[in-house]
Amino acid sequence: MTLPTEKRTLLTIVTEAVVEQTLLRDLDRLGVRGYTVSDARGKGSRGVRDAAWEEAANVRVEVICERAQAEDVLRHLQARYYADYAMVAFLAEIEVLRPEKF
Amino acid sequence: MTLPTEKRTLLTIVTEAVVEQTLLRDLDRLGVRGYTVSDARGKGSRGVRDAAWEEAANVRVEVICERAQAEDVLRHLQARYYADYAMVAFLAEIEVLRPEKF
Amino acid sequence: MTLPTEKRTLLTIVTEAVVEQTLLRDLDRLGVRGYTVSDARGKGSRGVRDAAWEEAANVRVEVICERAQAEDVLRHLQARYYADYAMVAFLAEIEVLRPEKF
Amino acid sequence: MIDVVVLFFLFGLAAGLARSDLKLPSALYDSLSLILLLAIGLKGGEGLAKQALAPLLPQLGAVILLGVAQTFIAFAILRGLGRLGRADAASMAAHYGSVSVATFAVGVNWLLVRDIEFEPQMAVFLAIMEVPAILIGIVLARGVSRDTDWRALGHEAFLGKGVTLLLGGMAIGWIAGPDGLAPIKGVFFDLFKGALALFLLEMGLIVSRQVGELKRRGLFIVAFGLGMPLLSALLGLATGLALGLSPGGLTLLATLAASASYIAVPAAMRLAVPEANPALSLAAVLGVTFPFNILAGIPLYHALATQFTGATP
Amino acid sequence: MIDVVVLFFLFGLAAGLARSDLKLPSALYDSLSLILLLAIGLKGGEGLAKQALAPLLPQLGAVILLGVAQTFIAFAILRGLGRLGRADAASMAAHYGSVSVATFAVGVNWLLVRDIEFEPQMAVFLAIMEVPAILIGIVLARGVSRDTDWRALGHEAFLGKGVTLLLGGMAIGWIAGPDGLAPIKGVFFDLFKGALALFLLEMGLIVSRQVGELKRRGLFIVAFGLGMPLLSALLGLATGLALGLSPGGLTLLATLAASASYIAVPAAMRLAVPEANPALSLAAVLGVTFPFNILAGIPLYHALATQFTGATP
Amino acid sequence: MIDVVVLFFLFGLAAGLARSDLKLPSALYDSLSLILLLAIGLKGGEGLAKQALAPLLPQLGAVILLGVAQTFIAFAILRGLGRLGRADAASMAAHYGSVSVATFAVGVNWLLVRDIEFEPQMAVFLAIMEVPAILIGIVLARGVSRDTDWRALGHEAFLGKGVTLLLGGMAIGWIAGPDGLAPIKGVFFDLFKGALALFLLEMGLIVSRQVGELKRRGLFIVAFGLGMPLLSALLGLATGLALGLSPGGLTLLATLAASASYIAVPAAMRLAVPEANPALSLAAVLGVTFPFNILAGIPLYHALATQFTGATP
Ligand SMILES: Nc1ncnc2c1ncn2[C@@H]1O[C@H](COP(=O)(O)O)[C@@H](O)[C@H]1O
Ligand SMILES: Nc1ncnc2c1ncn2[C@@H]1O[C@H](COP(=O)(O)O)[C@@H](O)[C@H]1O
Ligand SMILES: Nc1ncnc2c1ncn2[C@@H]1O[C@H](COP(=O)(O)O)[C@@H](O)[C@H]1O
Ligand code: NA
Ligand code: NA
Ligand code: NA
Repeated sequence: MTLPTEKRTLLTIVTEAVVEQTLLRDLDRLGVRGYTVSDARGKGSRGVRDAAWEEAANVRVEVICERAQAEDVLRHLQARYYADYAMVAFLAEIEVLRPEKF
Repeated sequence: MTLPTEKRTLLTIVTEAVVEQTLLRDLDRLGVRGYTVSDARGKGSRGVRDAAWEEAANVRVEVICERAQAEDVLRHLQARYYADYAMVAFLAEIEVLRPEKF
Repeated sequence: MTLPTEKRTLLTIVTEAVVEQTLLRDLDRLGVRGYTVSDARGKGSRGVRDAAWEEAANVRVEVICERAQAEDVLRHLQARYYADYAMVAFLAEIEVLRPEKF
Repeated sequence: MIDVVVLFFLFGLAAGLARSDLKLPSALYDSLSLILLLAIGLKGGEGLAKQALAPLLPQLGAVILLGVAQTFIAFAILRGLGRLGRADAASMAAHYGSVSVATFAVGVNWLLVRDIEFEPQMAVFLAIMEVPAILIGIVLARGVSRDTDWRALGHEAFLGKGVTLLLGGMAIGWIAGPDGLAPIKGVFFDLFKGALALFLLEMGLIVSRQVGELKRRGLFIVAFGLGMPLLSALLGLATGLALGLSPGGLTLLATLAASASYIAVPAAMRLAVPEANPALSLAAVLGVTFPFNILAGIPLYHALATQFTGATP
Repeated sequence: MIDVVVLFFLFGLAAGLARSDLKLPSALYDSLSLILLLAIGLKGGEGLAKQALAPLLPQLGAVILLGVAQTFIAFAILRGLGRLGRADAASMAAHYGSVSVATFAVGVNWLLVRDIEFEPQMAVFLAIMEVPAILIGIVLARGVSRDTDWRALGHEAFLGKGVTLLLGGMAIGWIAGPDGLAPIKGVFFDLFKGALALFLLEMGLIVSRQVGELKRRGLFIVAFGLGMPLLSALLGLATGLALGLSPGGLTLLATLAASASYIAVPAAMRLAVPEANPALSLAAVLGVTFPFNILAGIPLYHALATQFTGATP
Repeated sequence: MIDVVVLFFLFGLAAGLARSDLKLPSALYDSLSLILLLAIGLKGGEGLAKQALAPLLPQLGAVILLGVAQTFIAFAILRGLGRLGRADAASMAAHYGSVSVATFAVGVNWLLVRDIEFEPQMAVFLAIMEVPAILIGIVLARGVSRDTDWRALGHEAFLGKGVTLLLGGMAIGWIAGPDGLAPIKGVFFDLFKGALALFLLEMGLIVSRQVGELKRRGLFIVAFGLGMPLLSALLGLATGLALGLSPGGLTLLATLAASASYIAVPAAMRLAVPEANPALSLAAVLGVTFPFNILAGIPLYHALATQFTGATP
């Protein structure tokens, strides 16, 4: 028997550790019901961020939600963060059980 | 020339660090051939888990396998963990080389 | 209004921490414009790698790029690393804003 | 006069309540707890080397019974007066039947600062008393069910980090003796109090996070969190008097009995009794009992100990 | 003779420039900075306990004004001579109007090694001077706009890690006094200089990473990074003379004024003035001003301080 | 009597074999190894400051030759008797031709505890002997091929963490001298033995993980892991006698020769000779040679050293 999964969207954000708290507050305000955060380092258009110290550290934030909400958040990121912060964000289609949770 | 990739399923589990060992043993028992674990923190229906101490830390476990096996594991997680533990799990379609490995 | 997202490919590589620098240099050489790295542990055909010490630690590298470039990188990994290193790599389809960035 | 290490706890508590960004790197916290456990073990082992071990055996039996009795009493109170469900009551009872290394360390520091002697076997008691309450708690929650993975539990209980470090430290201290330990005094003895101060700073931060849960849970948790350690301390004092301990030893046994676990037991209960709410036990243990013990309990237990033994404080 | 802790800085710098793999675990760096901040606070609080606090109030007003003045002057120079944009100039001015704990610690070490006394309130000045420049910098960048989340900023400023640890350490030192602190001397005082040495090793590595940015930015950054601390040190000496500080105290106040923040201010500016380029300020602060202060500035400020007070060095 | 630091190793080993949950935070392990390397370097540099450096040059040549000779001998044995493939033999030979800082530190501690003097240049030998075996190992595996990225290897070899810290510590010790180092004695000298004890606790845990691999590999690995250090120690003693070292210096040179690398060489071989199986070398180095050296080797090498020099032990 196949599982009764439902489609949701996974939004992944990689950005500067220094904005973690601000970003998570924004997510709360946008109605997101959960997120997962881990530490990361990396390289992009704003150069190498090797996490050698706080200033140069990244975080990786994941949010599972409905497509529409993911697009809302992405729109907000674009308006509020893209110009001034090292940031990358992308969407992927995933499947979950318990659709009421996300 | 395009690469001869094959489809597999990526199962991602975010849960309490305290069950890491138990969960990994379960994965072994269910026949999974590999997994990747990293440390995480987050927020969900069971509140903020900010990894400030062991009790409040999450782990993020990834398993690449065939769809059927991923569903087996997910079914097991639902039966054994969903009610009592902070946990989120989701499936994504991915492509790999070396299909015999997963 | 739906967002004007574009398709890209996410290449995820899990491998031994000891090759991190070499691998990142290879990525640069292959023209990749960014990557994200985080620490990981895991298990696979080369046994348990529990990150108890440097020798046994993994890293998890993510690259967002066009499909063709992702395949190039994957081909290079296959030729240069698959035989001798603990390594797993897979592709996923994702969506981004700012396609010019990746 | 309040000990300086306790001031660090209060500072952490205040910083946490004021929502300061302050936090210790988790590797520092883990390193400090490792050093404190080893130091307690080394000190105990060094002392044990000077005396016969056989007379200890009945003492070990007595403190195991003490822990078991506390667990049953706590369970009865939580079911009867507290009207908690079976799982929650069993889990919380296990927390109170077991012991807290941090509380013990503050007690040791309190005695050291005042030059009060105590028996070396107190470190053995600490290691021994961690485990029985866990097993009783599981049986209370489940009965002696087939399902329970006793092997995993035994492993968790006897080979957990805390017990391993205490026993290993004791073995090393016992083998090496005072002369053998001299070269490593710098790290394990001279820095003990400073390490404890930093450790308690983080404890203050951790405790401050329990306040929300405490508010939600109302009075019973507070009453239990204050009453249970007092009751346990009396049981501990009675046991210690029966064993003929010195006033310092009595104080520490009362402190051990009064203390409640917030590391080993929560982890074990999370695995063995997952339906119990971990936030409930931690709010009582960390939000009420731990602060009470280190701020008011230890001096009180010592006062009682000196009174009971007729010693002049 | 160059202090051994400064040799550790030079070693880190050399290793970084040679692209060695060397790096400190970040938990070690964080632990060291936590211990240094607490140690500075404890020492200051211990000293304050011996004197009346009321006469300090006007001194606090004076050093706040000092920080504010530096911020405005730096902003004017950066806008006028440096032709920086409003946001970049405001952000960089805030870095220079604020203070650096690492520089202060090297100054304290310099005086300790030479047995030169200084006033205990220097630790208070350090805590107090961190914040005002941040607020001025934001106003300079934005005006007093509605948008600014002042609550978040106030939180960041007054409850940031550094200020919390300094104030907490001071409170503990003040309450416990010399006798109360004695048991924890091992960790906080005896290890201070060794901890500072390791900390500066990592600072050397961090500074070495600024070289690329420095090369890109040309001469103005270097000139500003050298000139501004000299100007600020003179302002600091003038303020200190007006307050009647000892030569040691003068040296530290000049060092504080000359120092520029590389932890609290960058983080605050990143949030409040995101369009400012953080690499620019860090290149000046870390690539020029910090090395200058610890290598040449502190001895120079002390020489000036002894000359101005007519003391024999 | 067994040294207390070695008891910590045995404790870690026992805990690991019993599958205890015990583990050190990796930041603590990294911090300890950093402090040990710096301490060894500082001590060596302090000593070197008191003597002329020119006479050292031929000694450096001699110990480089010693390392090279060991690598060739090990390779021949592993190919001939052990029937290992070229890559595996070359990689393992490089491990044994190089040195282990942890083993050296235990040797230093052994001598310190017994008040036995040794030459300060031993720290230089440690730094120098790490590298040549790596280069020889690569050439043995590959020939002098075009493919090898010698720049990356040179970087790895000469600017690796271990060598950087040893050389940096030596430079600082040399410049600062005993008086300059006095302020940081607290961290680097007084805590040396305690830090080594904690470090060896983790080493015990790491070694315990080699047991499975050891069982799989059978007798040859065990025989080589015991025989090679004995042979190397004799070569080291011969070299040391030719250089006219004191009994303490002889003991340390024999220990260095007998020791096998488990940090720098595995990392370098993983990159330069990836087809070699790293588990094989680590099982021999960590599972056999390291424990043998610290438990039995060092006292044995010292006994031989005193006999050869005719000194009374
Ligand atoms: N193409 C990419 N693939 C994966 N991660 C990226 C990529 N580009 C940037 N990143 C990550 O996003 C962070 C900020 O990127 P940027 O704003 O381009 O500097 C980097 O530090 C990386 O961690
Ligand atoms: N919507 C979500 N998106 C991403 N991660 C989530 C989400 N909800 C929960 N999580 C993660 O899963 C953990 C457990 O979730 P929960 O069981 O809802 O408390 C949280 O601590 C988060 O790390
Ligand atoms: N099936 C899998 N799913 C997820 N991660 C895997 C899987 N197999 C291997 N890995 C990861 O890739 C690393 C190297 O794998 P291997 O080369 O198979 O030893 C492991 O240590 C794991 O972290
Ligand atoms: Na108890
Ligand atoms: Na300043
Ligand atoms: Na060797």
